[in-house]
Amino acid sequence: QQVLRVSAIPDEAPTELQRKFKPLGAYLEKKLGVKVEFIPVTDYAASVEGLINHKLDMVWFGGFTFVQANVRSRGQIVPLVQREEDEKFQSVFITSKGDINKLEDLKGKTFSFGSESSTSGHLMPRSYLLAAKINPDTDLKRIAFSGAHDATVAAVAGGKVDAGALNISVWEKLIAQNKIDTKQVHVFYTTPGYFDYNWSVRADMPSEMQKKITEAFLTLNPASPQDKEILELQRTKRFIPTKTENYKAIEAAAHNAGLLK
Amino acid sequence: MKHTNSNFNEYADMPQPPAMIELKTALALLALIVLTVASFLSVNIDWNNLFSNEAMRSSKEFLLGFAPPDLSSNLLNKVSLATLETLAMSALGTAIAAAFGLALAVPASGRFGIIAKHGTRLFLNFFRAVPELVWASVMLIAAGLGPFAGTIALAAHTSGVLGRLFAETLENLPKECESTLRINGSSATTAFLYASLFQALPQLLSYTLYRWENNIRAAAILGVVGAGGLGQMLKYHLSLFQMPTAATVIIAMLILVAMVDALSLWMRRHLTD
Amino acid sequence: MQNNQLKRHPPLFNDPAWRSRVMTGLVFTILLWPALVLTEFKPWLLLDAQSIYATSRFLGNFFPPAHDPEFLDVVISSTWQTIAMATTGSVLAMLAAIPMTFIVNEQLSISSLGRHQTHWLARLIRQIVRWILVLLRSVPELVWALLLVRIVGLGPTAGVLAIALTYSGMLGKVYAEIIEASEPRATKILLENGCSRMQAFFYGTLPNAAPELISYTIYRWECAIRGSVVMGFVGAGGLGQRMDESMKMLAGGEVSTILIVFVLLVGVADIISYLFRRGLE
Amino acid sequence: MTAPQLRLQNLFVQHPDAVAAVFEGKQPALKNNSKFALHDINLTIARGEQIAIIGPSGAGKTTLLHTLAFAHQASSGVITFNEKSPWELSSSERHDLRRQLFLAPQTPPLPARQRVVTAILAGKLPQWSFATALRNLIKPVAPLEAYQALSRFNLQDKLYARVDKLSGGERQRCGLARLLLSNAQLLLVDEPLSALDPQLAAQTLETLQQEASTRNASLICSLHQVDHARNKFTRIIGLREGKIQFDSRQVTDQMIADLYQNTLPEMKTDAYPLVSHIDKPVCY
Amino acid sequence: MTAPQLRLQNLFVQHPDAVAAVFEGKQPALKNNSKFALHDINLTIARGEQIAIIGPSGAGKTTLLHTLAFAHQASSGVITFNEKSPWELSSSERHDLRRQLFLAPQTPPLPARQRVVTAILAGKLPQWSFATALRNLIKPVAPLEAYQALSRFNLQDKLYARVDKLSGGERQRCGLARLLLSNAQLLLVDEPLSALDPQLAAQTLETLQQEASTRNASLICSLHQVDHARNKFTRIIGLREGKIQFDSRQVTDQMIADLYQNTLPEMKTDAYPLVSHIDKPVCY
Ligand SMILES: Nc1ncnc2c1ncn2[C@@H]1O[C@H](COP(=O)(O)OP(=O)(O)OP(=O)(O)O)[C@@H](O)[C@H]1O
Ligand SMILES: Nc1ncnc2c1ncn2[C@@H]1O[C@H](COP(=O)(O)OP(=O)(O)OP(=O)(O)O)[C@@H](O)[C@H]1O
Ligand SMILES: [Mg+2]
Ligand SMILES: [Mg+2]
Repeated sequence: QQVLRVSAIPDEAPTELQRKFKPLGAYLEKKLGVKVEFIPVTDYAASVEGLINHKLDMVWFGGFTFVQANVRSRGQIVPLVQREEDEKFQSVFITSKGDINKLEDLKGKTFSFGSESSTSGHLMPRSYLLAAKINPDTDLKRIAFSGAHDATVAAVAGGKVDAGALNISVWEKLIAQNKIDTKQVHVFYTTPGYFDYNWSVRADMPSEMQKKITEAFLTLNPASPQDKEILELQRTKRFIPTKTENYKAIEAAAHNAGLLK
Repeated sequence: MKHTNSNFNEYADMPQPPAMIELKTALALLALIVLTVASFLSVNIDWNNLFSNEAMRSSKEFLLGFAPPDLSSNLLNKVSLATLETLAMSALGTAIAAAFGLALAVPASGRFGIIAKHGTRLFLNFFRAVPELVWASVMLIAAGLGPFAGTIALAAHTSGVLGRLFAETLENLPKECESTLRINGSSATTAFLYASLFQALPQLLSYTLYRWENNIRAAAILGVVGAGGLGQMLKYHLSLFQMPTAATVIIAMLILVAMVDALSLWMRRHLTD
Repeated sequence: MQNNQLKRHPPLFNDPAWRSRVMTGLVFTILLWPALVLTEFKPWLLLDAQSIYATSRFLGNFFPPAHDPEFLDVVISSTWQTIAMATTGSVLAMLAAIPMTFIVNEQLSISSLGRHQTHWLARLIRQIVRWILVLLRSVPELVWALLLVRIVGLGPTAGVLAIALTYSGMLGKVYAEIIEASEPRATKILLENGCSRMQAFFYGTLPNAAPELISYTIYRWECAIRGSVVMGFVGAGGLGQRMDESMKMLAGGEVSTILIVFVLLVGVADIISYLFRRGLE
Repeated sequence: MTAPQLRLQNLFVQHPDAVAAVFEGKQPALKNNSKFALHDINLTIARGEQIAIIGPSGAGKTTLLHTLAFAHQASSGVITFNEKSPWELSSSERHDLRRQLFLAPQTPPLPARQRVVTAILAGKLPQWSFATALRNLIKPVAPLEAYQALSRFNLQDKLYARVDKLSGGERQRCGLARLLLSNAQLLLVDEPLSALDPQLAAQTLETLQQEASTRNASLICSLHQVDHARNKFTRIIGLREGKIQFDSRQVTDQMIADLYQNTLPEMKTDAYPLVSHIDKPVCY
Repeated sequence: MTAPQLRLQNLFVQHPDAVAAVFEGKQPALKNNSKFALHDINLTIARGEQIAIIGPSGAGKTTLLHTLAFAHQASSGVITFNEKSPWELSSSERHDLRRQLFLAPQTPPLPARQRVVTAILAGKLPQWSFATALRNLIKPVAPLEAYQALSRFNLQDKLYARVDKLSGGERQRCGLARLLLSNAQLLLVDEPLSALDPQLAAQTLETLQQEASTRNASLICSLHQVDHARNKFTRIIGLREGKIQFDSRQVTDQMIADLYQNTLPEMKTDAYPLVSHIDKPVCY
């Protein structure tokens, strides 16, 4: 039997990712008629390499990881679908310090990004910092990479760093789950929107299969209770088709920030 | 066998051989073999894939991606600063650990009685069992981001490691030299200094130096959680697929380890001779 | 009186070694100074009220250890994964390290017997193997893991091989050093009476060095268990990966459960080490 | 000088692992079926006495000297040193007592790589404070004394040599030179002459005896050189299979012959075929 | 048997670190200012000869035996063994040559924890394949031979004892028993009798000589027991300060006296004040 090997960038804890994927995997298995296997990774780069080198067939990429994969494979990666929200995704800057109220106040402070390869946790925050004339490499006292969005929150809340930046959807999830004391940690800047996450496959995947996968995602209906559970776990209302051109802006931002050479 | 048997009769007073291996040791050995076999079965290494043409091609491609290393002066400056930071972190961490380790190894080798021995061992085991990364996370909270937290984390874990390695070295030493001094009335500490420490010194030194090399790599991992140095650079550039830059960082690491290696050889030859 | 003695025996108070000894001490102190500066070594920071508060709050999280059955289930299966991978990796590393140890080692060299320098070819081969060992162990496990992911794909194989490669470099070097630091005379006399390298090793060196070799090998195995963090990068799972996750979440209770498992495994390693060394007695 | 310096009563000594070595009685022809290395030893030694211990190899000479140095606890019996019973004292008091004696073992165990000067000055450790002991490791604090001690054994030019670069006899003398630096009142010397040439052996023994009488210390010396024992020592103890055969100031040739007689009872020179001629066992 | 088994011509031997030990000539009273441990040695030894080497401590006896065993390369001069020059051969050919000789060192270096039977059977290693050597570690393959070898030194009941539990003399005999199991044609024995009592010493020497003549091997034995050397050996080599003083079949008392004379030239018993009486150096 054919196997579809699926993975996701580890922007959240891998156990969390696995939990989120379980019903989706079962759904895809039923729809596509192949076995679906989730292979967890803790390193962003490993998921990129895995897809390029035929060790994975479909990956949940961030905007930046998609661009990296596409560049590294010389355009051999195809984005199929993305969530509604991913068209206008945002990052938040948070702090626990009273004296930080705008980006300029970050000068001379310690700051934590998420993972180096994260769009919403590193690339876009960096690019908006640069836009505010703050060079993270020279103007901040020290920068660190927490590795994941929820880790950034924990680091800021734990006082390890003065401020941090993360993905808005994780932030909202944590708020909803009451895991954050908003008196202690607060948002002081929210970025404008940009394209982010998508589900990508390699271009050499039979177009029939690509079509079937896209179809499966697009037919997820929030009205049906079963589909609703899947969509809720993915933190969205519905999936929409996407294309490579959507990510040109990200690519440009990455070049601009010196993260892509 | 015939000859042997008849000869055995002739030499009836030849002692009977004792059991070559004790039952307990044999059982431990058996358990070890079972564990090894079970592990290999459970991991099930994919040898075919490892030596396939496809594997050769893709690893070649990956390695070629590193060439040529990025030698821009801007990067070299950054790398040399990070190298110094890693070197300082690992050297200081190791030096502190060696001092603590030695101080703890003496009681842990049973020189101050059985209670002191097991007490210190428990303490050492705890320090050793907690990985550097966890120490670093605690220290990052206590001391804030930066190499200081990394240094303390390295020192804490390495003290546990060296303490135990030192203790076992001291236990495994031939006892005569030290016991002669003790019989003649030297105090435990001076006898230790004049005999056992002397005999153990090359071994202690090489464990320390060797642990230092290890700590260079450990310092690299700590960089990932925010303790700075080469590790943070390596992770950063590898994540961004800036292979030529990563190559420069790796080369810096290689040079660092090779230097420590040469230094270790030199020190063992000259300090202990 | 003393002056007279001094005149009669001029070299007496000129201990030929003490100058170099003092110099070595000085050089060390001088070298440590910049290290203190570079690492921003300020231990008093640890005692500052705010950091003590932050630390104790963080450590307070550790109690009680997480013990819901679901998590314990995960921990148990991760523990076995970790043990299996560590054992496999260490055994492979040992198999690769042993032959290299014999090449690198100088105590077992036949060509240097009775001579004050070694044959150039022997030196060359030895140096080459030494460099291979340096290369193997100085490339971080992370890089090996990433390289191997490309070759064998995500999964335990990449992690195990990464450990095997790095650790073979370490074991090869440390084995060689342990053998060189052990009492050489028993081995020398066997070689001088015409035994082969291997025979001399088993009859002269091994009885002296065995306890140390066993201690170190088992210690390495234990390091492999802690080092399973690397496995996480290639999706092989295991305790290290769990620890990494819990750490990132600052889930103190989970961390302390995993730490307890680590401490137990370390204790087991110590007992095994002790049993084997006592078996030699 | 009325109370004896050292007194042993009904002493039985056993090596910790000797029981195992006897294979729990399976061994039929064991010379000495008992597990005791020393049997029922009774001895009284006055301060300043010079005593030679002689006896065949394996008789228990080394064990006796170690017992006298409280380096080995007896299984039963009493040992008194300067009217104190070391094994009834606390271990630190016993250790203080050890400062008053000096044991020079059979093959001097000197750590390889150590230099002669350090090895010899280690004889002064019991007299030194910890700070001095440390300082001496950095720079010898009393090289002159070490030099003089070495001179008395004609080894002065090896002052800064490494002990593992010495010849067998030089090494042995190095171990003895340590004795001269101690200030012990009881000198226990195990086969001091074994690696020395006849001339040097005589001179070395002379030096030891002179040193002992100068500081009014007792000298107990195990020896294989029966001539030296008979010519230089007034009191000789003959040990055989762990028992005192004689303890006398008048040793006759017959006593010596009895002491060593029949050491190789089974050795008839052609009772065993030569190893190279016998049938090899088939198993290899 | 016409060609000599062993021939040394104009041999000079130096210890690698001996130069440093001489204080670079600053030492005024150095006995022997040269850095050579052996000077201009010329020797011819026929197969089957039995030779004793005597001389004061530090004369170079051990060095000479090691040189004869190619365990030490000479600085200059020629050594020929069975008409081959070992140092002109490749190292593996030289190593093959080593199987034909056996060197028993002064203090037998036996690894602690090893059993006597294993230590002795190690004498057969050059004859064994690697597999046999390994098998022997698990279970002794020729315990009988070991037992017989031990019996000849009356040590048979220690067959399975651990070597670090032996007395000094037992240990020495254990080292010699290994020799009986080798099949070497040149036996080099360094002070075999040093830790043995007189009776055992005579018997041990007897055994060694008998073994050598049975297998028609040469026996070269360094000794401090001048009587044994003169009574049991036809050829005696006197070594002093690295030079051959005599190499003779007729050794007179005068030659012996000259050989050992004045070993302690500076030792006039009161030339140096006793250590405890002199002014202490100010530094402590
Ligand atoms: N550590 C030990 N464990 C067990 N038995 C021992 C130990 N040391 C010595 N023996 C045994 O005790 C007996 C006496 O040994 P000891 O060393 O006192 O003899 P010795 O008279 O000094 O002989 P030598 O002249 O050979 O030195 C011997 O049979 C010896 O094998
Ligand atoms: N490894 C070494 N390095 C430097 N010098 C050495 C070494 N071994 C021996 N010597 C020196 O060489 C000289 C000859 O030593 P050797 O061991 O041959 O003497 P020996 O005749 O065997 O004496 P002994 O009777 O004391 O055993 C001595 O002065 C000794 O100090
Ligand atoms: Mg003895
Ligand atoms: Mg010698």
